[in-house]
Amino acid sequence: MPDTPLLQVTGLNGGYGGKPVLQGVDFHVNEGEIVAIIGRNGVGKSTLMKTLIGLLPNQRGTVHLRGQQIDNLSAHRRARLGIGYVPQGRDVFPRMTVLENLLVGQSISGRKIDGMLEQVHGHFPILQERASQRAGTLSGGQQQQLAIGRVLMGGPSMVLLDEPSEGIQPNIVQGIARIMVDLNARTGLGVVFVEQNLDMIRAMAQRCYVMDKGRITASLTRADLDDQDRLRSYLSV
Amino acid sequence: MDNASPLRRTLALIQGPQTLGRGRRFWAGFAVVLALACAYPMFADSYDVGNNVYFFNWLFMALGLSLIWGYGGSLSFGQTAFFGVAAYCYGVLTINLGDAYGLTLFSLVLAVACSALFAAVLGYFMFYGRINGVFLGIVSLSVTLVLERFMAQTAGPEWAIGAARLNGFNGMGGMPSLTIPWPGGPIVLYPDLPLYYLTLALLVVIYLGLRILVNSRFGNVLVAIRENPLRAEMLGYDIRRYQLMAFVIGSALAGLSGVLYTSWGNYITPASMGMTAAALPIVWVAVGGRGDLTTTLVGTLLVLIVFQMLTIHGSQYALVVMGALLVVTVLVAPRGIVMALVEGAMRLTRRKEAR
Amino acid sequence: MTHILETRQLNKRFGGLHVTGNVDFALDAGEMHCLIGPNGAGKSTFFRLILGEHLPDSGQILFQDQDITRAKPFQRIRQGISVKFQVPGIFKELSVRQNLVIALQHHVDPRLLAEEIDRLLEFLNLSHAQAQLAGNLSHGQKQWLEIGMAIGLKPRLLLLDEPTAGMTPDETHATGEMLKQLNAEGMTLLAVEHDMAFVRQIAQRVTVLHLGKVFAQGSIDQITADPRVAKIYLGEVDA
Amino acid sequence: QDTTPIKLGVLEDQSGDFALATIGKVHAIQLAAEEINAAGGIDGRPLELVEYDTQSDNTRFQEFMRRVLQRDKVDAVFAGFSSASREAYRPIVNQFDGLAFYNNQYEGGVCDANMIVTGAVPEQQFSTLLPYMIEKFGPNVYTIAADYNFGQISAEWVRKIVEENGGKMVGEEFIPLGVSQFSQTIQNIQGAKPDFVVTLLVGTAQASYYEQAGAANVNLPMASSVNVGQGYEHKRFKAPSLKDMYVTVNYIEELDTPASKEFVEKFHAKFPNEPYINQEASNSYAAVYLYKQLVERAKSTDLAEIRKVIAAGDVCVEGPGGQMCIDPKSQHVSHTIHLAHVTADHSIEFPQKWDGIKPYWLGDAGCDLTKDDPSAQYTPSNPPPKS
Amino acid sequence: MVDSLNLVFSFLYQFGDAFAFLVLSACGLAVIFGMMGVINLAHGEFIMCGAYVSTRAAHAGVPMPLAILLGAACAGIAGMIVELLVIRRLYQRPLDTIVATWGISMIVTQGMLILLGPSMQGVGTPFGSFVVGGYSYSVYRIILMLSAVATLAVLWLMFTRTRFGLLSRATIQVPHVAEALGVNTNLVYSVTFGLGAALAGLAGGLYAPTMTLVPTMGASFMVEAFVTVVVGGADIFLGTAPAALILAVIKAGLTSWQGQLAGQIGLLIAVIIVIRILPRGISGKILRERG
Ligand SMILES: Nc1ncnc2c1ncn2[C@@H]1O[C@H](COP(=O)(O)OP(=O)(O)OP(=O)(O)O)[C@@H](O)[C@H]1O
Ligand SMILES: Nc1ncnc2c1ncn2[C@@H]1O[C@H](COP(=O)(O)OP(=O)(O)OP(=O)(O)O)[C@@H](O)[C@H]1O
Ligand SMILES: [Mg+2]
Ligand SMILES: [Mg+2]
Repeated sequence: MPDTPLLQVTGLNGGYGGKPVLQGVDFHVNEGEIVAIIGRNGVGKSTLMKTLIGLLPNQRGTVHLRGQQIDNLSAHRRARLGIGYVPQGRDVFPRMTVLENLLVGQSISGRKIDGMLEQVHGHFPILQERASQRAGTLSGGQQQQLAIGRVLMGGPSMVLLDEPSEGIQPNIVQGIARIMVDLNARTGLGVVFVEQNLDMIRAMAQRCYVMDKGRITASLTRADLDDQDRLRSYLSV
Repeated sequence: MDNASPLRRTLALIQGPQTLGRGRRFWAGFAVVLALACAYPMFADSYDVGNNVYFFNWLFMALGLSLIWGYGGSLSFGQTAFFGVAAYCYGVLTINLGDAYGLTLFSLVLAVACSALFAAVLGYFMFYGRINGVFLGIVSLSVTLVLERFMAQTAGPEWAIGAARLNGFNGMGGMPSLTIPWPGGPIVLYPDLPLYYLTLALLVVIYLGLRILVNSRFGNVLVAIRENPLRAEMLGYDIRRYQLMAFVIGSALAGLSGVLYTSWGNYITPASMGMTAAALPIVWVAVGGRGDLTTTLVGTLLVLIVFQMLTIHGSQYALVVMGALLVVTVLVAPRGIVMALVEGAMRLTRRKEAR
Repeated sequence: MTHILETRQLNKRFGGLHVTGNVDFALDAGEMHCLIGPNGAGKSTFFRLILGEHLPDSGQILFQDQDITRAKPFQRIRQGISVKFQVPGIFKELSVRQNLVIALQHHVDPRLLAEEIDRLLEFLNLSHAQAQLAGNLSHGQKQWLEIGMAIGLKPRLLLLDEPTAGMTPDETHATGEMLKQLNAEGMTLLAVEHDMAFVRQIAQRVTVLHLGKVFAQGSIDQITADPRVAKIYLGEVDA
Repeated sequence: QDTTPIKLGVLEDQSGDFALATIGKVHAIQLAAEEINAAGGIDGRPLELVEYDTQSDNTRFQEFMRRVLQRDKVDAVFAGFSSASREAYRPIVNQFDGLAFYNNQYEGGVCDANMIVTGAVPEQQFSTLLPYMIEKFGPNVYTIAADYNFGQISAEWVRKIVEENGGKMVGEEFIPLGVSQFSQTIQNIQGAKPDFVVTLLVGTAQASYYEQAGAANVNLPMASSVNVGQGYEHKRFKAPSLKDMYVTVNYIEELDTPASKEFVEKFHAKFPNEPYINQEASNSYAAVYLYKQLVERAKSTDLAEIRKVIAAGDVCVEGPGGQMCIDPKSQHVSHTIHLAHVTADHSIEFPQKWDGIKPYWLGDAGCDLTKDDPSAQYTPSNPPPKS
Repeated sequence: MVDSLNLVFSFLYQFGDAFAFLVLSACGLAVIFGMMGVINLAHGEFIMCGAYVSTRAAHAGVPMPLAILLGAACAGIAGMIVELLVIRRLYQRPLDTIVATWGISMIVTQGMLILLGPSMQGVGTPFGSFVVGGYSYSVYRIILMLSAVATLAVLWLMFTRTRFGLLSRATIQVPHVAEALGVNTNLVYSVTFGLGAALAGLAGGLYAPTMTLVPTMGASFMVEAFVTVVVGGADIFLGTAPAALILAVIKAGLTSWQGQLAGQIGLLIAVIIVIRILPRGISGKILRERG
């Protein structure tokens, strides 16, 4: 169904209280696509993610998921529609165990999905090994793995990842990229991710948007992505 | 800037990032308010003057709590313990020493020092024992409740220090008011003009002094500890020492309130350290806006005045209205009532200017 | 004094987990050293031990030949260690400028403080945001601010836990250059990083930590060429 | 003729812990004032009440005592329930040389020319109650008392009078204010095997003792100077938890005399929601009439003139519970003391009464306000200095 | 021999009595504080609400156990309303909840006095008494002890074995992430606060037959409740029960040895000492050891 994209964002404005950050963001993600968003520090990437999931109100513009307008829904309702969100800076539930953190992730679908826990453990063995450690005491990279695993637990149909590679060791970064690509291929999982790590972008993204000063300023194709210098130029000052 | 003397530099700290109110307009306003306060007794009867002194008495404790809680981030639920300790010390000292030769003033200093010492001991126990957050609040509350319960049962004649009977729950009375020795006969500071000016002067001095303190390096570290104690320590600050110092200063101010209150009414009871009494300073400071000295000062005064007016005119309904006011204030004025009022006023003037 | 920092048989456990095991580690004065290793290898814990946030179960830590194993954190900072944490530790409710004031007031002459901070803000690219509350910065900006506070202390030894996380490649590169400059001015650097490009850019020596133990040590080329390191850590890229 | 109103300040707790026992006092004062005004006032001057709710808070007493004396310039003040609140305002009354009526049963001992106390004191209540109890139930006495001045001093009186009457203390326990759980106390009492228990409990929390002792089936006779008469526990707790409670009161609502019945009728007609008319309400009511007489005879509201009248020694009124006369030495009041017995179904019978019981102790001990004014509070173990 | 058995029984009874009082007064507060970080100074008023409602119901002929549950339910509903109107807006500012709940407590206490008068007639303690070794004891006190244990057990099951417990803990720790993971955080807050209030109401209902019913009655629970919660620490299950155990031993011991004042002061001093030794309360200690 190429005519109803998975996610359609038009003219989105948003920010914090009186301070506008997003100034009319337009982009879309097609069904079964992995799309990256890149941009320098402070241009509003995280703000965009938070507005998409509904943690920040949008002041103008619309967000449609498979043709359904969702920008008027609360965050948990959007999540129930199958959107998973991994925040920047991990935000695991620090005083709950690793296993409990994963179980909370099931709420996205509101039910337990058989075999999902085993799958997640398969992706991230450390989460099984440390199942009863309190999440707040995990190392930074372990927390990041937990945050990704947690969102997968709910079997989302699309995920928003905010800098998923941050703090993760190189081979696991590759692993995460593989997992996402694999899920995308098997289940049609849609992925929107913000990233600075060029290796990861190249390993995962099918398309890429460049963001600057609260707007989408360029849209790159897969071919553009393979052009290292071109990509770099979008991220430099 | 370079050749500014240390004194000038210290004075410049009277305004800074840690306090609201900067620039000419603020200080002009301050001068006007101060002038009004000085002129006030000319237009008011002696009841109002004395009643205002009574309000002023509490402000020191509120300012102290603002320092400890608002700036330092440690919620002490037991400021009344220091209030009580200083108050009883003052009572015991003056009943035994009498009011001649300025001994009441000496007793004031000694009583405040006692509360500071007590705060230093308790504070050392708490801060160096790494007690923080609500636990700090509850330990300090427990201490004040222990003092209350203990003092409440000292009714018997065996509970006397020198000539001073502690006198249990009924409270200790009969201590002299503050008295200034004067060539033409000592001035007894009854709740009237001289006491009004003395308290006002103390208030101004302490308010300005605290402003300097919180904008100084000490104050910077204090707010840093409030925001992120670990980070503050990792910048090389001995955070426990700073917390302790703020606690001692704030508690000494609570002690000052205690002495002034006792001298004002010639009376102190254990109830002044009870649960209700202990919660009140927190309410004043939170409602006024704990993060700033000026809002604390004005807010506390406002709450005291409004609550008294409500009690006078509201009979049985006073408490209901007070409760409702507290709830509404917290809901509509997250940064304290004074901040809300100031912002509201600014918005109004701006709108007028726009027209 | 050749070693500015030295740990001897440093041990730390959490419950049953041996997080650092008999770590012998020495850092030469004036070098730029990177600490790498898998997630959970114990890198951040090692930092916390050096800083005194955790006390070791056994072993010794020497800084400039002085035993600081039991010293309080603030005392270690005063002796010339400084840190940028993995998770930004800033004063959220204070302005960006105020954050730096607190970091610098300790050792900068009050008369020069304002200038010094202006320079630092410029350097961190945060001049435009100096009046903003630090909590409202973007993630990357917070990292910058934190680095600014750490170097503002003018330490002899600077510990950096993932300084470039969340930065664009260009910014990462700029950070590397900045660190090199600081190093040239005499600061010893110990950084934890997962970004190999950055490690390659700055590190004179690299130590790999694995399961709480020193797993390998050497130049970046030696490390990347080590198949064991590739297996546990690097994967196929960059190997 | 002077028709400016005579102003009476009324500082009573209409909210907070003590409201239960004190709202009735305010109403009683209102009732008396209304009657007096309807009958033409005091020498043609109407009474005007200036009321403040002191919220069971000592500091409010200080604030408002200053207010009524300085701002409202009242001629007399009726103020206070707890002894602490009285002690809180007394320095201020002294400072402004005002006149305050304390219309409350209390631990006794206030020797202060600015105060008139219309409540009963321990010697009046215990010298009557305890001999009766010892004779009727036996000599072994256990006291539980609130752990503060009232309880401790009252317990001291109990000890003294029990020993004077050949009884024996088998136990004494003090309960901090606000305590509401009594399992251990109940066990201690059972262990000591007294013939009766003297309960000097204060505040609503402590009253829970009765329910809990009842539930544990302690089943001992009880004696008190304060419970029932103030907090009408027999009305609030389910029978038979106060069974065989004996209290000496100078008034309670059940008193079966014509004066009492008339008072109850008037009171309930005006305040139909009043749950109970306690001893303190009656004292407050009578106090207004005492004041009326004092002013009429002094022909002035001036304190010095009024005290001259008091010094004459014959100021008496007929209160709802009987005759009350002011003792010039202590400015306390003599009472008719009624022994109230709570039966198994919580009805009250009055097995005995004593007329004209005087507040003798202060005067005997050396307080003489006609001579000098120490403005102090004394106790048997801390008596006035012998001059 | 028999004598010493009697002694043991009497101490156990006193201990159980203190334990029940501590647990029941603290549970509601512990849920609200431990789970939500809200210091609820209106806790006593929810207790009073439970006591009043259950007493009214009992007067109207509702059987006692039902009346008590009704009291708990009403307090719970009142709690949810308070949460909706006030507390919900203050989660980001937990210290302001001190002021707000203090205000609510003033409104409720005085409002009750105005509406229902200064006191309410009690219903009397049911079940009579029994005798062991010359001392007679109230049967109802045993019921209270059993209720305390049952309450702890139910709560434990609820928070560890149900999804609600999981989601509420997640919500309280990082609300925005929980929300983004599909948790209806508003509902969770509301139910959690309601549960805390209902537990307070339950305590009120259970103690109503044994106490004076006045608008300020909640105050006599407050100190014990706070002390227990704080000694227990942030995790209510790991903390509250052991805290209540320790404090009950201290309180019962000191009270029987030196009287009520010693019991009261001892309790407070125990708090100071325990917190000094375990700065994060008992559960903080347990959690740290577990790693
Ligand atoms: N809570 C907040 N309140 C106010 N302003 C904020 C807040 N969080 C972020 N901002 C501001 O909004 C702008 C965009 O921030 P955002 O976090 O979206 O950036 P970003 O593109 O994700 O950057 P980074 O790569 O550093 O994570 C920044 O200028 C930042 O200062
Ligand atoms: N308080 C604690 N209790 C139990 N385990 C802990 C605690 N703190 C850390 N750990 C464990 O110790 C190990 C080392 O953690 P550390 O944070 O030092 O790793 P790291 O090398 O910095 O990893 P990363 O690259 O992911 O940041 C991890 O397995 C972590 O789960
Ligand atoms: Mg971001
Ligand atoms: Mg780490």
